[in-house]
Amino acid sequence: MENLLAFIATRYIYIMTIILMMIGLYALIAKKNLVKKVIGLNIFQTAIFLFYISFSDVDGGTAPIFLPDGVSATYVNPIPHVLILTAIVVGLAITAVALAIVVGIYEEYQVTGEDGLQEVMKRQ
Amino acid sequence: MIPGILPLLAITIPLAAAGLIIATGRHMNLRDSVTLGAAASMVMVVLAMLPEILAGGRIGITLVPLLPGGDLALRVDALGMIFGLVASILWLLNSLYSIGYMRALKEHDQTRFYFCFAIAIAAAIGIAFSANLVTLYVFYEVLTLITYPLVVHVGTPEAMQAGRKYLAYLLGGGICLLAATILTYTLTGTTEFIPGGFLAGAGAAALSLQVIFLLYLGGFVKAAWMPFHAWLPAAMVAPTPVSAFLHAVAVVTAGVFGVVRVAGWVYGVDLMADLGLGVLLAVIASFTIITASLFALAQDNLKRRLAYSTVAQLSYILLGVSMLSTAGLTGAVIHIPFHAFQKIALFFCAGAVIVGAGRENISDMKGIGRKMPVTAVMCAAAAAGICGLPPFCGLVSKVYLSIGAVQAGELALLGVIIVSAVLNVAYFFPIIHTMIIARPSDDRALDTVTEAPLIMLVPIILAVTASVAFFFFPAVPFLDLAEIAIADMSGAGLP
Amino acid sequence: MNAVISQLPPLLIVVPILGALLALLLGKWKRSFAYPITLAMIGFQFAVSLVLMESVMDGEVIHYYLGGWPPPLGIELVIDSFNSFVLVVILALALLTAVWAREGADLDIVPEKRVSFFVVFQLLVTGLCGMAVTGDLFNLYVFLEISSIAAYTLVAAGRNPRSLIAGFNYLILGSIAAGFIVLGIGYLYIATGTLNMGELAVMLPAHYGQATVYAAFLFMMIGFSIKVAFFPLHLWLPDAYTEAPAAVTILIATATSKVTAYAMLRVIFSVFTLQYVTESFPVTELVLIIAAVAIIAGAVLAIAQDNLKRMLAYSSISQMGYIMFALGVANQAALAGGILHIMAHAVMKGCLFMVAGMIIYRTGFTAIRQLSGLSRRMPVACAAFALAGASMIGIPPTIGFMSKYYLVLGAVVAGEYLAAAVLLAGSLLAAVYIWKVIEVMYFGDVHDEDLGGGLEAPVSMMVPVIILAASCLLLGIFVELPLEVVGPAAAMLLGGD
Amino acid sequence: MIPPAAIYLAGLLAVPVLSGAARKTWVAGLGFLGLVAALLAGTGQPAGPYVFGPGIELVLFSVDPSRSFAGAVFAIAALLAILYSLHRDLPPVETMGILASAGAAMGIVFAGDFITVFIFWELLALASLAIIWSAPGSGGSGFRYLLFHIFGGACLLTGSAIGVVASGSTLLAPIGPGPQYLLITIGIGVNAAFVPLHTWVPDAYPRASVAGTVALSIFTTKAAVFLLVVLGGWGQGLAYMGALMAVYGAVFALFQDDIRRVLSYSVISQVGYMVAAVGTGSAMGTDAALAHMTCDIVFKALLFMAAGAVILRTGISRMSRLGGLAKTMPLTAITAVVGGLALAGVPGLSGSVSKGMVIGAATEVPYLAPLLLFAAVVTVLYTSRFLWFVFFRKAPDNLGVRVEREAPVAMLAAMGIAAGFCILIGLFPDLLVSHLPGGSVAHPFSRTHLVESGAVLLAAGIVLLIAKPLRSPSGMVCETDIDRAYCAAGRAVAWTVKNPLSSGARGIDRMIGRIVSLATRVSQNPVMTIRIWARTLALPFVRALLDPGHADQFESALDGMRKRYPDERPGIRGSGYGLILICIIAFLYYLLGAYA
Repeated sequence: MENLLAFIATRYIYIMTIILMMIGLYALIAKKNLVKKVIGLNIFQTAIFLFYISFSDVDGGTAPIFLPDGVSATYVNPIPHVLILTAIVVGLAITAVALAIVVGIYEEYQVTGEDGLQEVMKRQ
Repeated sequence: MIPGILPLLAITIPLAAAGLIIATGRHMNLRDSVTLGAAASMVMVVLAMLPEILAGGRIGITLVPLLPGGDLALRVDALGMIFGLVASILWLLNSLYSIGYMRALKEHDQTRFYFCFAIAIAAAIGIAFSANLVTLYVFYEVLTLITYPLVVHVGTPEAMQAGRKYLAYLLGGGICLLAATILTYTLTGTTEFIPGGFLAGAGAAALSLQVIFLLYLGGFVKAAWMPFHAWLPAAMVAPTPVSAFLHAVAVVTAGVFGVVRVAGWVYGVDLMADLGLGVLLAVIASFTIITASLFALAQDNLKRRLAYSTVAQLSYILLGVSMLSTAGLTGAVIHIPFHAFQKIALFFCAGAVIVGAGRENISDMKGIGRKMPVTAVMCAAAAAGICGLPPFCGLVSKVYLSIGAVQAGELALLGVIIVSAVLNVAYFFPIIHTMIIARPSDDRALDTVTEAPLIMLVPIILAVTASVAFFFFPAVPFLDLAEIAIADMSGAGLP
Repeated sequence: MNAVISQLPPLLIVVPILGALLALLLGKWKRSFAYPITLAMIGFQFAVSLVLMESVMDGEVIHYYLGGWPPPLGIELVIDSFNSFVLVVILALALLTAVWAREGADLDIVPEKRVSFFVVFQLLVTGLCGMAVTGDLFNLYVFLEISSIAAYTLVAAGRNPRSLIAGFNYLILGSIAAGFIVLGIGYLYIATGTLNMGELAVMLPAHYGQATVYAAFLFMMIGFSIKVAFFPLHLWLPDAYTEAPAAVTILIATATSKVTAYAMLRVIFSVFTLQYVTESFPVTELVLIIAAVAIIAGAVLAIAQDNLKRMLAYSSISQMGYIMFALGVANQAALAGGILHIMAHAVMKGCLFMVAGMIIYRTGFTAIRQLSGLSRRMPVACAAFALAGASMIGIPPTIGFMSKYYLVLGAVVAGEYLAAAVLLAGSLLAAVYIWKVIEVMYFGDVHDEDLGGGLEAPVSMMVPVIILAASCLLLGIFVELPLEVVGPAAAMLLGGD
Repeated sequence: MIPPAAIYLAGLLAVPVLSGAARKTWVAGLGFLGLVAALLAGTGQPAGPYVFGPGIELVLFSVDPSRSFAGAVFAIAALLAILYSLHRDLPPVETMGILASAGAAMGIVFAGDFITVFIFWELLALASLAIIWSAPGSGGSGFRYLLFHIFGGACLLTGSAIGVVASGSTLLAPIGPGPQYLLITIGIGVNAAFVPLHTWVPDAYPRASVAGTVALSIFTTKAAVFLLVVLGGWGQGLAYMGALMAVYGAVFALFQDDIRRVLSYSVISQVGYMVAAVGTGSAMGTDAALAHMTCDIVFKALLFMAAGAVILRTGISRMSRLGGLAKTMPLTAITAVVGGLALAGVPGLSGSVSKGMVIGAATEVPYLAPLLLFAAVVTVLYTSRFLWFVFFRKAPDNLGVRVEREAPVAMLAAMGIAAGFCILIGLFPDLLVSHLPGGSVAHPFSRTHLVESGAVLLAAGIVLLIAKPLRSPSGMVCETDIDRAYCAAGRAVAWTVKNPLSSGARGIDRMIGRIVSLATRVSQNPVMTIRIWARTLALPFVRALLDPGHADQFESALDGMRKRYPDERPGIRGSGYGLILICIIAFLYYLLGAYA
């Protein structure tokens, strides 16, 4: 039992990220409003970013900034940060496209909700 | 000139003809003369190979490497020669006939018709001359597909239904054939046809070999063995030349040809015997012969009745193969051409009746022999030939099959032969009586009936004449070829 | 190998991106500039890919370190027989699609959007090239997203409002998939501390059996399965293919799906080696079963459709099952068949979608039953459809038959007789749904005469169709040529040499 | 020298192109040529084997005394038949049929091997069919005739196949025991009208044209008998079969009203004598068989000719309606009487000679002779009935048909010649007996024989006096025979094929079609289908449990779904609930895997 507790204690950040991810997923799939879906998408991605950042962390590590010689310190792993910078850009682009599409749908059908959409298409 | 060019030529001629037919589609006469010319020249080419083959030689050529275990390769041997001769000669007759038929009935899309016809013949020749299973399969599928437009030519819903059935059965068969081919390849590392078979060396389990043979049988569903025959009577909606093509020239012939090929060149007679496949084949064939003949009794539509008769007659060939004895195999092999010539004559007659009298049901044909004597008499002759009566070549194969059954020690098969002989007569001679002897229902009935045009009668007469000639001189060339083929597939040691 | 060729890989990506910007700018100034530049760029990429393939044909591999940074820090581009082959295939398809789109795009792209359409089109192609050439997992993810975003945009770009909804669906699921993939990449990084495929392949065996690696594998499998629309994760595909603009459908149905499939195979076999997927974490059996189900289910669903493009979309699901099938069997013959099928399916499905697009372009017909008697009006197009369809069914000697032959051969060699039977049955079902169309086209009687005859599409659309249809046949007859590349590629994936 | 068969078969090819007098002369010429060839055949050299194909050699023409004897007999009979047929223009088919059957019979006679026999056997059947079908209204009986003989032919073929393989040669030889014995016996038996394979005789002969019947009566059965003779080595079973036929035929002949049916049964009966003789197995028996075959061919042909003449002139074929023709057709009557007495075996006519030989040979087999003698008595009875009712009794004026003319010349000539033969052979047996291969002799005028025949005739007379019904034409008529059973069987087969079999096949087809269409419909939108089905199942419960308002709502929703099916519109919803599941599974897997 305490075994499990220890496990959770050590890995809680991962578990948190996963749970956050699941929340995002839930929003993505179960929410009817398209904008909420997009928000869910962003939550989902943020969870992943957090995940990367968290595992790149090193106990007592400082920011990976070049120090004058003589001073030495342990850095956190810089590569994930770099990756996540890229990923954020990607996420941004996706969100942009998604919102654009939502706007398009709204202009077309005057609705942003899924049920409304169904109604409109039934009427067509 | 390298001899290998000849089989290649035999395939390319109809292909080129197909192209020309499309090109000249606008001008009817030009187009049809292209067909005729191609057919004639193809017969020439095939005949040019005959002496070499009769001398016991083989003509081979490899076109392109295609797949592991099977290049696209052609090899002409005695068996292939028989099929090749049948296909090419009957294509000539059939082209003559169909020109008469299609024009008389003013059929639509004639260009498409002749185009598909030419390609189908190329495929048939390819099957006849294929040197390995893969090549056989390739041409087999091509034949299946390219025949479809012919089957559904009429375009009525009924025709489409029949076409779907046709495809369902034949493509399914193709799948089985492919599976069998691949299994054979994985077992032996080759698919090359070797006289006397090559599976025996594979050292595979008997059961697996039997299963593979079942797959082959499924593959050769073109042979219309029961209960997988339904596509053949259904395809009767097609124009008569097509029926003739299906039943005599290429399609079903290709099916039984494949069975003989596999039995003799893949399995080998001894292996067949060891695996008890002969018995299996015999059971299937006997069942088909009897049942199909009974079905034929029930048909009133002439072409349908002929179709069922084809189903039965094809199983004669399977029966001969199943005997695995010299005479039996001889009977099987020569029954391929003999049946083809007689059955094509019968279908031509059916078509002539449709053209001349516009009737398809036997019950409506009372006494039309009075108005179309040639057709009626030729029909009677061909029917008698299929029944194995003198002086027609059907008798020859019947004799060989009986002797073969005895050689194989399967006296039960003699019973099948007896029963089917009676049934043949039972479903053919009523037709003859109706056409020639019976009085028309009323004296006005025959006013609209006229003899079919000459261009249709000529092929009929030629086919019947051929069947008589083969009775008097069976050896030229088919029986001789058959002898070589049997020697090939058996090596020795047949009963 | 000479210096020029070794410098080519980055050009494959950099130059077109610059070209895209150029096209955008010039296009703003004068609309008609965009298309030629796009065409030129894709042509350039195609040429480069040909050179690359020629140079790696003999089994050697080109490595290129971006900015001279070696892994693990730097990003590596790798060209070997496998991805050079994939490059050639997708770029050829992209080029033909671009040619087709010159007029085909007008079908459902409003003129104002024409410039941006072609720019995004080119970015999509470039992203695919990047996916193909990169040797770095995260870089793979980035290029995947580039191409995906382009694809979402294009799908939603059509006149048809429904394309918006389809695009949105595609986006949602695609992003989820991307999320999973990048998550999996993260786990791999946790486990090994590198992102370079080559190094991963070397370092992973030490960590086999770790839950982290399992998780990584699972997440990436799921992610890629969504991306390639592997049954039952295909739900975005039918709508996307059906509602997207014709040209886009062609591109994503041929190039995108194929490159994604390539990436999947690459990750599974080059990162998690064959040994992993068969022994320490056996999934091939599962994949094989799902693939079999996919083949049948996709085909059956395709049979039931009445909308031509939708039918083809479902058929794509079935055909994707063939490629996964190769993954499931995982032996030389099957993988060769699978890779061959990547090409085969690209060629024939491209041809079919092009014809479908041409039909809409000329007649506006989308339902199969409307096509009756069309062969009299569009003989060439229908003939091409018939030929490509025959290849789809697997009629010899078309390319479709060849790939199927190898797949079945592989299955039989592996002793998976049932799976082989399913594959063959699938081709029979393919015959059914293809034949439904051919039957109507050729033997139905002509409706609404007012359309008149002679509806043959313009040359610029006809040429690619004819090329593809012809290659269906020629590639089949001279199948030796692709096999020279495919054979070694399969061997390499299996870690043979 | 030319094989006679060749002459007939080649000659008939010219028949269709000729017509009228030209055809008649041509046919008559063929008859003479055939006779000449047959007479010369004995001197000719047997033709070498003709290799038909691998493993099959045909001996088309082999010569020995019995063959040349039979050949001559058949040639003469053929000539008579042709002569008789000249009385009018027969349809070409019938003429060709007559020539063909003559040729086929000749072929069988001179054939040296089984395959050749089989070929001509089938040809004979075909030719006879042509003859029968040339007469109007003969379709059914001709068809049955053919079925019988094809069956026989097939049996003959298969039987000889067994023999051929067993012996290694196709040459004609006695049949060893085993299945081939049965098969070949059936094969020949059909043509030889073994009981119960005989029904085609009374079925077909009366239906053919008058000229055709004569030809039929000559060739088919007698050729079979000759084949029996040539093969030989049959054993006594055959003898008793012969006796059975003799008695059976004779008795049935007694109960017929149609004159040609009488003669048809008489054919069976007389062939029975020959079969019995062959069955004795002795050289004497063989000779007797050949001799009786000769005589029977002649007088049976003669009787059929007479019957034909009567039918031709009166158009009536029933004894009950005929009578007194002796006045109007004296010559016919005389010849008929000669033939009849010959058939009855009155000493001084051909019948007594050969019948005597048969009975003489029959003494070797127990109980055979008595049976044959009994048959002889019955023979006398039906013969006298026939002659009396047709020619001599006072015509039944109520329905009598008066004819004023004698039979045509051609008929009379044929009948005259035939009658001449009967008398000549009867008076000078050696004309016939000296040519017999076995070299046996006949003593027609020996006391024993005379007593024998006297006893037979006396017995017959007594029976006539006792049995009154025999004296009235329609006294006891029984025209049903085993063939009723055969026809019933045939009809049963036809019915089975037409109804259960075909409809069964159609049913299977329809079922497959339904399954396919259902599958297609379902797969148009599987999810929705399932939902619809589920809701349909739930409907009754909903009605039962929920309040009406909800129930109607539910139902209307269901109808809406049904109407919209299949719903192809893209929706945002529904994209992958399965997805969540998979992710959660993956997550749990990771969690547990890490924890473990």
